[in-house]
Amino acid sequence: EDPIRIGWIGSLTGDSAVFGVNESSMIKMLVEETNAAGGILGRQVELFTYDTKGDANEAINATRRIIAQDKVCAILGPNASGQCIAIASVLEQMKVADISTVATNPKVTLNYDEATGEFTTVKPYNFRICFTDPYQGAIAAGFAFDELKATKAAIFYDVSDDYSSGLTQFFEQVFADKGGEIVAKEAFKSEDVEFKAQLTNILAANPDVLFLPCYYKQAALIAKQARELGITAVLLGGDGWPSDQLFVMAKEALQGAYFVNHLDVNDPAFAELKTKFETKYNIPLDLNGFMAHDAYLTLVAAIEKAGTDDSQAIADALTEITVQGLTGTIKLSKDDHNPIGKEGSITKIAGDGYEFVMKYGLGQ
Amino acid sequence: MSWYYIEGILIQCGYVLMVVLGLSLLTGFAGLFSFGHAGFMAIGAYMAAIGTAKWGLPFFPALLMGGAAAGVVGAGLGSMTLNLKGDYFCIATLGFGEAVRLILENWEYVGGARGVSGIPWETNLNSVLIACVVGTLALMALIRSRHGRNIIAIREDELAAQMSGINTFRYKMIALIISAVYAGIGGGLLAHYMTYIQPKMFQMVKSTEYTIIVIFGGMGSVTGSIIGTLILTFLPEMLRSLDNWRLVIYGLAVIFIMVIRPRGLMGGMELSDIFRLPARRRAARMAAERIKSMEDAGAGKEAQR
Amino acid sequence: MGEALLRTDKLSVSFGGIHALRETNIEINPGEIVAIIGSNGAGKSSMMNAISGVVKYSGEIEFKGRPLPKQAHRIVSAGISHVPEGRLIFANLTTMENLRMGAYLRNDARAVAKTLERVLDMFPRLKERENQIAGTLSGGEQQMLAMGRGLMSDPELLLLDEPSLGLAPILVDTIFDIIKEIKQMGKTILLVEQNAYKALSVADRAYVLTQGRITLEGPACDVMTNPVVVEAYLGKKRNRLIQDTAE
Amino acid sequence: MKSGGKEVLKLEHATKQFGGLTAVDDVTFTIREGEIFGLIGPNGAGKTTIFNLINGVYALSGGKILFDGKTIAEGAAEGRKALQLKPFQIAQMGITRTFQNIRLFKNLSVYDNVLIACHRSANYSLFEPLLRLKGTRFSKQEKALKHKAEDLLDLMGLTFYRDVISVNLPYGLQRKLEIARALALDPKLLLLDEPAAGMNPEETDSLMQMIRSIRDKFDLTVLIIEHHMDLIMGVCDRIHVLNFGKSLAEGTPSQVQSSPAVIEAYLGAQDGCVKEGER
Amino acid sequence: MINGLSLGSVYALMAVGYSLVYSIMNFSNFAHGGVIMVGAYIGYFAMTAANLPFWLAFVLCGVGAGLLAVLLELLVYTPLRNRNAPFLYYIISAMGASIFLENFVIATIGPTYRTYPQVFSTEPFRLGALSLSRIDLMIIAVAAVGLVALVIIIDKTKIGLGIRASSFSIKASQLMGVNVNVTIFIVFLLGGILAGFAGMLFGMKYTVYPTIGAITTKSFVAAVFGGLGSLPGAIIGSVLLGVIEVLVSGYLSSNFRDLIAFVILIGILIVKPTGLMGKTSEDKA
Ligand SMILES: Nc1ncnc2c1ncn2[C@@H]1O[C@H](COP(=O)(O)OP(=O)(O)OP(=O)(O)O)[C@@H](O)[C@H]1O
Ligand SMILES: Nc1ncnc2c1ncn2[C@@H]1O[C@H](COP(=O)(O)OP(=O)(O)OP(=O)(O)O)[C@@H](O)[C@H]1O
Ligand SMILES: [Mg+2]
Ligand SMILES: [Mg+2]
Repeated sequence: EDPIRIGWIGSLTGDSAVFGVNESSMIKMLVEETNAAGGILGRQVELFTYDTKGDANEAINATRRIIAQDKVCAILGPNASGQCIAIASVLEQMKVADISTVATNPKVTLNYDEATGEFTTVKPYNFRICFTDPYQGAIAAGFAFDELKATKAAIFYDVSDDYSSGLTQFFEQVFADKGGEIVAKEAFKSEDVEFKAQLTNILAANPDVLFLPCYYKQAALIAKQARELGITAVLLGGDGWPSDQLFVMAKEALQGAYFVNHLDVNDPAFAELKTKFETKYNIPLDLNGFMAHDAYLTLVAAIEKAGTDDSQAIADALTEITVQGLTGTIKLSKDDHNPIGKEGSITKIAGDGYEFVMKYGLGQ
Repeated sequence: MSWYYIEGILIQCGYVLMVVLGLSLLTGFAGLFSFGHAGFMAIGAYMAAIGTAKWGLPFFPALLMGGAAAGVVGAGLGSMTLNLKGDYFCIATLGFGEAVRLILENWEYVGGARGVSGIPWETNLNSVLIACVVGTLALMALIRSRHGRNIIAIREDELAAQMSGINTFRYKMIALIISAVYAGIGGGLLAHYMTYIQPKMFQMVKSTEYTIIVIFGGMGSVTGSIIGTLILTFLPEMLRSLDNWRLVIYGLAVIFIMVIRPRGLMGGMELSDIFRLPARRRAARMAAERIKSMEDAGAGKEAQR
Repeated sequence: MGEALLRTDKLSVSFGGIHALRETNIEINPGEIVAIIGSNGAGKSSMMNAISGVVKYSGEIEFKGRPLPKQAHRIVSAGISHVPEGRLIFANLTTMENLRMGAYLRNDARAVAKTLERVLDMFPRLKERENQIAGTLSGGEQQMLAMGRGLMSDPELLLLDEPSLGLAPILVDTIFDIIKEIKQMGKTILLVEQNAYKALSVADRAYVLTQGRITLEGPACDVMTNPVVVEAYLGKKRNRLIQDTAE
Repeated sequence: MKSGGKEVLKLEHATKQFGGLTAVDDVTFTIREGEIFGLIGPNGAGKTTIFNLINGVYALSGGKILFDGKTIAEGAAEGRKALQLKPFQIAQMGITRTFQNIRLFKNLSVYDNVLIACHRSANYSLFEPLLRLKGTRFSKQEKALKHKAEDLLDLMGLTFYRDVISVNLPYGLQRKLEIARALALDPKLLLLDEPAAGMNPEETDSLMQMIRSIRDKFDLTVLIIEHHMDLIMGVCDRIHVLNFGKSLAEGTPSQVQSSPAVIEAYLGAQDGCVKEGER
Repeated sequence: MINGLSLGSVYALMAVGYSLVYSIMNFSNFAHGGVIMVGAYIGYFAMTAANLPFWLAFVLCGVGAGLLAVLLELLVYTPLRNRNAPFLYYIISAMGASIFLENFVIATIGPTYRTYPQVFSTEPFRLGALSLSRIDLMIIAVAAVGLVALVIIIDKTKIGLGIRASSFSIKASQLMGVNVNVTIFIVFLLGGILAGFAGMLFGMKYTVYPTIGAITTKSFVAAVFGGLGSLPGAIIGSVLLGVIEVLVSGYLSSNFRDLIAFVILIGILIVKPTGLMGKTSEDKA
């Protein structure tokens, strides 16, 4: 019998290759496991992975190919919102669902009317298992104000990155609504490595927390330089942070920092998967790997629920299922194709590892 | 290969070609290097996208508006920088491209780094085909006129061109503006193909990719630009199943072609020349013989002795 | 005659399909001035370029009885210096640096200083323009610089390609005086000149190059009076002049 | 010689300094319509610099240059700002030149070199070429340009080489091509910088004929720099001699030739050929 | 200000290599970023996998990167030179080479960020009121020593004269007895060694990853800004660029830093069109 064909696309080259490699390796490992365990619906799984170079047009090409030529029944990835939004029209045309791992822009799953500035309908074939920028920004701001009792926050963000800008916007909003004050807002660009000038301004503003909505490379470099300058504010980050590299690069400087995570680091499954992955591929397992893991679980569940590899049936099944993933219980909403009620895990960096602090959802 | 997939690549070729044609005029014919064409593309893309998505304009006027906006900005850039020479002009354009991106990233009206979404999906094979045919014919027409020849003269020897009464600044400006318009239209096509744009799509690497195509295809050849676009767009797709090795091979291929054909694929020739070639070669050979026999009268006489 | 300093055997040069030089055999004896004349494109410069190793050639070149190395830099160290057509001075360097480039392969600082002094004596204008960027020198000044630079390597054989090009009449005479002076210093010279008359009048022997082939050779005075040469290279006016003086 | 014509070019106290060096020092001369005017002087006397001043390649440091009665360059002086037309403007007014170190459009064919330079003979706009129909202004003018270029090639004897890439031409023909290109602009004044360099006496002779014939045919005025005395003395109506940037003498060939100052600075002991010939 | 100096020194170390190659080959060697990146990796693996002491790794880095640069020259540029290709084609080949290097590293070593072991104590070095981290001091010192050494080589030695001569005309320098291949070899070696040092110091100060090359765009800008082909120009341009960037993001706006820095650069170029130290001479016709 024919195998069930599934696809993954994402960056294997270019600036964000580090994230894509994590995802694709994880999915490869999982597919191997599935096949060893007898496959899905009794059929083997065949995986196709394509590089997008982090480029939206490449993502479209890869999607066209993976659907039209390789005939996959669903797609996982890509690992950035820009690419996810761009492939929406192809998905719609070919009626194939995509479950994105870490694309946090609300526009990934919802149509947006630029003229009125309002979200309109849900995109029928775009799904995601991560939370969105507004949600995460709000969690970070709420945690900072309510739990850390911070009243003065500084933001240092990557102006050239959509993820970073998104978090910034909503953090700023929520923090101010709660009655806090943004005392400094500074920007850098993705390729920067030197941040002291902006940090000097932040130092002068003397914030309680310094919010760093960026990826771990910059977070580590910024933390180091901030501490060198004598900034004592609590550092706060988003889900771009989780990576072992963070420790290697700036363990000392990051002691006592918090970040919003998708998963509870105390979960034993977490440690098990991590060891397995790292021994197999000899690369550190980042958050992307975990998200890919859960996206894969979700897809498998949907195929099983649909009982077929028909792409439309799978797309329909995606909102019907509830999956217990590493990053929490995943139930995709029919209205916006986002995971429902997913809570952030606030994680603290202490000593040599992560320390689970609390679950923090927007209800609080 | 499935047609649906190929169609996608062809559409990509289409909008890339618009930008490359423009760049070909500037780099291949006027001899000016630009690392900032992604900036013009961005301007065209955003203008057109705002036109359709925000202001509800039809696709075609929005596209032209994008081209026009890029042209206007090109004129502004040119008036400041066209007096700079070679690499200095080149970094001015490089800075320009990055500056455009930075402005877009900071501009909330167009979504900052998060970009503009909800752009209608208007770009298809037909629309890019029309754009490319019109673009190519117009460019060829321009080049085969006194204006085009003046532009070529600048590339060959700017001082000698001035001495021939060519207002080199004006013609460099014309080349830059037209080039920017092409890039702007290419950007508009891109926006309506992606249905989503963000500043990240217009990084400097894009500009260098297009420059690579122009030179790979051969300076001063429109045909070369077309063939270069096709090859260099299709190549990475052909290699797609190699995952992260494909760009390694892409890099090698670029070097390889440059080394074995150091004037690019079509350097200075058009496809039509290839058909004319035998006749031309003959004429050139005859001329070479004549040059030789331009010979001192002595030759014949000595033979007689 | 004794052992030739330089001898070519079937020396040919071609560019793509064009044969610039076809199986030419020439001989240069120590201490003499040999002129090569021929019209535009006859292959004169190609011959010089072959000898100095900047174009590829087929055939043999023997220098001091041994095969001449093929790399340009080894040819220079063997004792051949080429003052090329079109001067090819280093426009980005100063006059003095250009001259120092001429002595690139020489390590004896004192001897170099001596040569430099002599060159500056020959061309006082160069001394005045010592620190000017060579690209901005006038045409004639550049020509002097090229000659001076060629002499800086203290060569045994000096190849001069159209040394009088673009020089004022007074300087043309000077240049030819200098050429004679160089000969007096015991150097050997291979000279290419459009100004065939002048060239022949300082040369000991001459070759006529026609379409890449040697069509005539012999002592300079014989070549000069050869009617074919007179007609082709010396111009009608000169022709008359020579006949007048001959009568 | 058409003497007494109206003044075409006039240098008034023209001066050019490079840093500390005064390359052209207070030079004044006038060229009249139809003249062939020679500019000679030792190497480095400032001849090419004067060409570059006339052309607007260099800005004048002092003095004034008039063409057809109009000031084209004027150095700054008290109470007056420097005036300097751009090289292309000067070329469009009717002064064209050839270069001491040939500057052709190297990689283009002989025909294209000339065709480019013909551009002033057409005035269709940027958009007209888009409609390539018969009978439009564009196609008519373009046809005229082609004829003009072909005629010029014909005149200079270059028709046979029209498709040859210009760098591949022999030196002598490159010179001719430069002249053809300069003529394509229908100049009133043609500047020739050492046109006979690298030519043998035979070729120099025919160049001389050619200069005369194009002067007559195109109603030109010619300013010529040359070190070949045969050519200068044979073709010029008047000659101006420079030395170290300063004017040394001016007059007819025979006047100049017999001027002791010129002999001493420039010509040297003349007619070396006779002396040599006697050897 | 002092931050600007340290950022500027990083740019400078990279820019000097650009400028050096430019000065002889007259083209912007866009593969330079790739060589810097490989240098950074060599240093990293020397210190981690091979456990070599810092100085040894440093030397190895220079040598390795130098050899890589020479290899590029032999495999990519020499064939082009033999075919008399115009300079544009060198640029494109260089871009091809940089794409190749970057992706080769991603494909083999992987895209992961890597961090050098700590060698210098984080204790800043104090000189009066001035406090400077040791790594910054090291960078500034290497940049300064490298530059002075290069300027001496280029301006004062015979090889340097040969290099400058070859940069103008390969044919003419051959006629002077210069072995042009050796000269070019030396230039690439020197440029590569500096690139290796730059890569390693960069990696130690920040981190190592395959797309380090992207930051070398800045050093290219700095090199042009300083006057291409002029080594002191490259240094001054780099330091100035670093200082401008730091001052702009410190006092004006970090959001528009690059834009403002760019406007300043263009302003300076308009006033001085050949860069700060570039030669201005009137074009002679
Ligand atoms: N690099 C080259 N490529 C192609 N052809 C060449 C090249 N150099 C010379 N030729 C051709 O070789 C022939 C001989 O040229 P060469 O320069 O040796 O002549 P010449 O006798 O020195 O002439 P001139 O008096 O003009 O200097 C000519 O037909 C010329 O066109
Ligand atoms: N751009 C410049 N910068 C500095 N000095 C220059 C420049 N151009 C010319 N000169 C100097 O000005 C003087 C005059 O040069 P010019 O080229 O006018 O001489 P010329 O009369 O044409 O000589 P030739 O007959 O040798 O060509 C020379 O000494 C030259 O070195
Ligand atoms: Mg010659
Ligand atoms: Mg001159």
